Amino acid sequence: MTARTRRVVEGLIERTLWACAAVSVLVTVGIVLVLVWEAAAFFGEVSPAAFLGGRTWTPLFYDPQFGVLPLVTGTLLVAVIAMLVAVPAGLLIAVYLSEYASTPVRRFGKPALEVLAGIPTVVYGYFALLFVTPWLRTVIPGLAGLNALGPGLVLGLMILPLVSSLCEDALSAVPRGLREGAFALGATRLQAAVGVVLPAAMSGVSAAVILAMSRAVGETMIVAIAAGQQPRLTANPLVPIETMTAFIVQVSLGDVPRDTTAYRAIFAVGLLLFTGTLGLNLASDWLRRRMPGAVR
Amino acid sequence: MRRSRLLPACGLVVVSTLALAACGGPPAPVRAVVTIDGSSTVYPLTEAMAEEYHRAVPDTRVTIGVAGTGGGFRRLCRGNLDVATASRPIAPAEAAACRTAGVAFVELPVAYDGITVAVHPSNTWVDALGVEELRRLWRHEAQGRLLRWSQLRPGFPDREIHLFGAGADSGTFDYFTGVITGAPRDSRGDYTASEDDNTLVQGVAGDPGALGYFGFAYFEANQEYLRAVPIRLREDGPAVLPTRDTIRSGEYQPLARPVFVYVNARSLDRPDVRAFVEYYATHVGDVANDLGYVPLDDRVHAAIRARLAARQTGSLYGVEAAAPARTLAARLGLDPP
Amino acid sequence: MIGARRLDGLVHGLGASVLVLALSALGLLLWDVVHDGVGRVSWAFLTGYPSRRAATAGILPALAGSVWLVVMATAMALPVGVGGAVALEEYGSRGRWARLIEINIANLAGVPSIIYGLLGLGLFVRALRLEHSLVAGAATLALLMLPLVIITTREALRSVPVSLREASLALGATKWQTTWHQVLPDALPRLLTGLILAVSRIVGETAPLIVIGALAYVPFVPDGPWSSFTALPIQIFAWLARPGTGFRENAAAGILVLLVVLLITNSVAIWLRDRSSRRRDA
Amino acid sequence: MGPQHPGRPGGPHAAESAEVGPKIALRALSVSYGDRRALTTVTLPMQAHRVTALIGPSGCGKSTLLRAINRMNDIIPGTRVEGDILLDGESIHAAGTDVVALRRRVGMVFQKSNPFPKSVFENVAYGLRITGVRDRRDIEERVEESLRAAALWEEVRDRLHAPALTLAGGQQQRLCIARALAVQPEVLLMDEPASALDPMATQRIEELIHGLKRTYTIVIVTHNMQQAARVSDTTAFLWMGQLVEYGRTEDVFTAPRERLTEDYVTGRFG
Repeated sequence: MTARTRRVVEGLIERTLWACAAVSVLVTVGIVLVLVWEAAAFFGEVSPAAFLGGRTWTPLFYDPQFGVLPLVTGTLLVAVIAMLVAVPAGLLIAVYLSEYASTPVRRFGKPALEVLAGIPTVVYGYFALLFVTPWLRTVIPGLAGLNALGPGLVLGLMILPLVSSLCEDALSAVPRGLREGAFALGATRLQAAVGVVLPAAMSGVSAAVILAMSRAVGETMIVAIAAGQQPRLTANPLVPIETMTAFIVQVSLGDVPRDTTAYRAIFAVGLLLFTGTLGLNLASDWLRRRMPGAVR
Repeated sequence: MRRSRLLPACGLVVVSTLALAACGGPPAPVRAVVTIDGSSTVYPLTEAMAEEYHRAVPDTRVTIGVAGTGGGFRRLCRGNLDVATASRPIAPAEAAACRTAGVAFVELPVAYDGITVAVHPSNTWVDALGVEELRRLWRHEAQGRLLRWSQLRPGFPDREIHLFGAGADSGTFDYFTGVITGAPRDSRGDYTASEDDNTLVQGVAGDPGALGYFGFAYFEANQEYLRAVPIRLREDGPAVLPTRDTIRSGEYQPLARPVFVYVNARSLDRPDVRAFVEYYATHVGDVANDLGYVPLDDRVHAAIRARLAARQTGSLYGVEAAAPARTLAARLGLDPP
Repeated sequence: MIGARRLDGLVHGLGASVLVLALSALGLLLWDVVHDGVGRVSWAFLTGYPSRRAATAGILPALAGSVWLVVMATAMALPVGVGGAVALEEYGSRGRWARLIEINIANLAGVPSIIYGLLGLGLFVRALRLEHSLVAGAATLALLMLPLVIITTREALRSVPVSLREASLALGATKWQTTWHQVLPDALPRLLTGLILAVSRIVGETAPLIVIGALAYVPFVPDGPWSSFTALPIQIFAWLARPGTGFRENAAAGILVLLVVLLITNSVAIWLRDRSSRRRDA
Repeated sequence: MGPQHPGRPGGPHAAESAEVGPKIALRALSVSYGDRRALTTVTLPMQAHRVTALIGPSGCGKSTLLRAINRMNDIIPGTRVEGDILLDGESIHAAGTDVVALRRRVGMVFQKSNPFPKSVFENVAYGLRITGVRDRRDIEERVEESLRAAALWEEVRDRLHAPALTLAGGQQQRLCIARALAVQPEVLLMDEPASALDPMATQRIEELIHGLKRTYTIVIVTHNMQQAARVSDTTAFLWMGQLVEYGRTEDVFTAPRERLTEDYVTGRFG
């Protein structure tokens, strides 16, 4: 092969590879285009103010209302319940694994936790609907069969390994010297962890929390199966609610004609969901870059 | 040594995806499939027929989707569906869309379906409900206002009423709201809505203050956990309990209706579609009973099979599609109007 | 000081109990599924077709559909993902474009899967009219998988020592020859591990498939990429939506099958990782 | 009077080239990594069929200089090069220069032996295969030839298909030399080739270098003063990115012109 053909071939290969990399940008562009295109048609019929500010979500009714707040509160309610489980538990586990646990415990505990992250969400939905909620109903009288609490708790269990492993990364990124400095001053491991390591790892921990929030907000199957499909502006975890994702599933499964406002609403809701999670992801990314010893 | 295997693969995928986009669609499947889509209410029936047929003729391929009655009609009238299932007759606008697209269909009522209004078995205070009472309970004006049993009828206990009903994107919702509140889709929104009748059954079965509506099939399958409420069509009329007999005879009004399959007339030229649909029309009575639908009576059944054999296209229902007043037999000309 | 020490012990104990609690919840979940479903798993269940009778319903079309989906999605996502990762990692300048693509990929990995469903619905199902075909489903899952493949491939490439690249380049190998003959083979075990984890993620994906329009009844094994399909998680979801305890058992049994599929793929991943680390030590 | 360089004149410490037409000529070469300057305006000729040793304390820019000759620095992001390097009188930075072809002419051996995780045979054959040699017999011949030239043939002839990583450290380094020789370069760059080896293996490498200079122009970076004295014909002393002194090895070691050089070679610092 002559040097010339070699250079041509190499150039061709390099361009192809970059084209492959650019596909990922196309995916993002595709997502934005599809969502914006369909949502634009939706906003031609429903004003953005009515969408974002309205308190009633009844897109399929006689007198349709497209106030997305009930879906947003439903989503946040479930996500907050999940965070109440996942953040303290995940942080405790992270502190325990990185500061206290013996090597065998760590070597067993970490992959065992990872298993939790690998279980498909439809399985968690099953667990929430047919195990957790029935059990909760024996404890909490008046708990509806479909509610925000059960799926919220299960969702918390699902994102727990994410929180714990990211927090642990953040903790172990703290230079050893800081810790040893604290020990040298006679601090206990807890004092070292709380007084020195945690503050130093704060940006990493916050990044983990925000990423977990993004995951919780975007989770679909658990809430579609076990949270009910009742858009409701409430902070009561005992009653059925509907999340943004569950609404999209509901419409996808149901009998909604395609060129109706109600159908286009799934793209408007999708756009809101995409924007929200994107904001959270970017925030998390930004914080992670501020971790001590962050690479790149 | 080979220069590269990764690269051609990479290029191939990109190129083939683009080529696909350029051609605008897939080639015909290797083996023909009878495609069915539509009502979730009719799904159990259609599934059963497909299953029995699959057992009899194993190499026929049938797929069933549950895009809903409207979704089924849309696909049918776009010409990319063989059979649409429906829990209501085709609407004039939908039929017009079919005509515009040049799609003719054969309309086949296949069974009756009743909507059951049910309460918790421990509910002792509801003897029967009138349509007017149901209207006051379910219309959108009741939202946030009619919240207690005592508000529905003086004398009912002063406790919260918890409502369960079909999801707003189901045929059952369309039908129930249409006949009860008077306008399709006119409904209050503060109730537990689900596409999944099982969810509703569970909800009502688990809540002594509950009232819900769903398909008779689901009620029948779970009747040990539920109590059906007799319905009074007129103030002075009799209260009718939903049973197979009352549904078939037309006594249980207005909450009983026929369900349909609509076959693309062009698809009937294909032997696999014709064989399946004929099997469906012939044997539907055998399984309808088991599934809690009410089978057509023999006269109607025979008339329907004759329609299929003759490939008679068009709908028995005109502009008054939603009005259930005329029985099937009357529409088919078997009874005087 | 005593107080602090006691508190220290408390946190130690608390951390350990929370870990145990989380793992017990995992155990409980598995026990629940096994308890509900193990009675239904049989050869007939694995090779059976869907049925309205819970006791005779089988999972074969869903199992086959999942296999088709995964193979097709991988075939689409793998070359593009690996190619993109190679571009970023081996050819990457620190230019603005590379930076943009990097941020983009990091964010794509965090996009909720249901959004990919909306993309697939708008792009494959509607614009390209692929309807309920395996191609539409697999393409949607491939897009979902792409950022995962890129990220894990980049990690695998990063684990390849620079000295290997230098050795090859110093001999007058081109960048691509170096990548193809030295870097990719060396990264292969880790790459496969990452790939299998990505695969096990999409095996369990339900929401995007529902959004692009899943069929409820598919009583046959797909015979080609244009065939209609159903998949394991969709079948499980469909069974969950049915009344009667029989179908719940089926759902549990379906979950067992799904978990076994995942267990197998993950075991392969672990085996590959161990094999590669042994080779590295040698 | 030699012709004036068109660019900046060499620093005061640059040695005048005694012969015309050096194999390699560095002209006011500066290299920076990002903000860090690693090499500052080095002008240095290297004669054909000679061994040139680069000495100096760690971080003085020896390796940077070496890697500049076959443009290996290109693969480090953020590297900036000013000045020029001529190979046989032609700039290696000229527009249209084929880096791949350059590296085939200028082979390199690294500080830490880095055989490919393949068999001994495939390690040596790799350079041939990527240049398009297909004929099996040709390849076998050249592999044997290269292994002989690297004084490794007798030790590995029976285990050609064993993994290269099972060889001893010194053998691995000689395999890397054989691998570099197989593509028949004109120049051989060696970056502390013996620093990780025991004295016996080091001695073998040094003997090898002696033999190789008949065929190749060799540039060697070394930490080891004795080694530089033993193997090289000319020596360049670098300090903090600058060329301090350059001349015949004997002169640099016995009669350095600069105080800094004297301090270094006598071990007063470094």
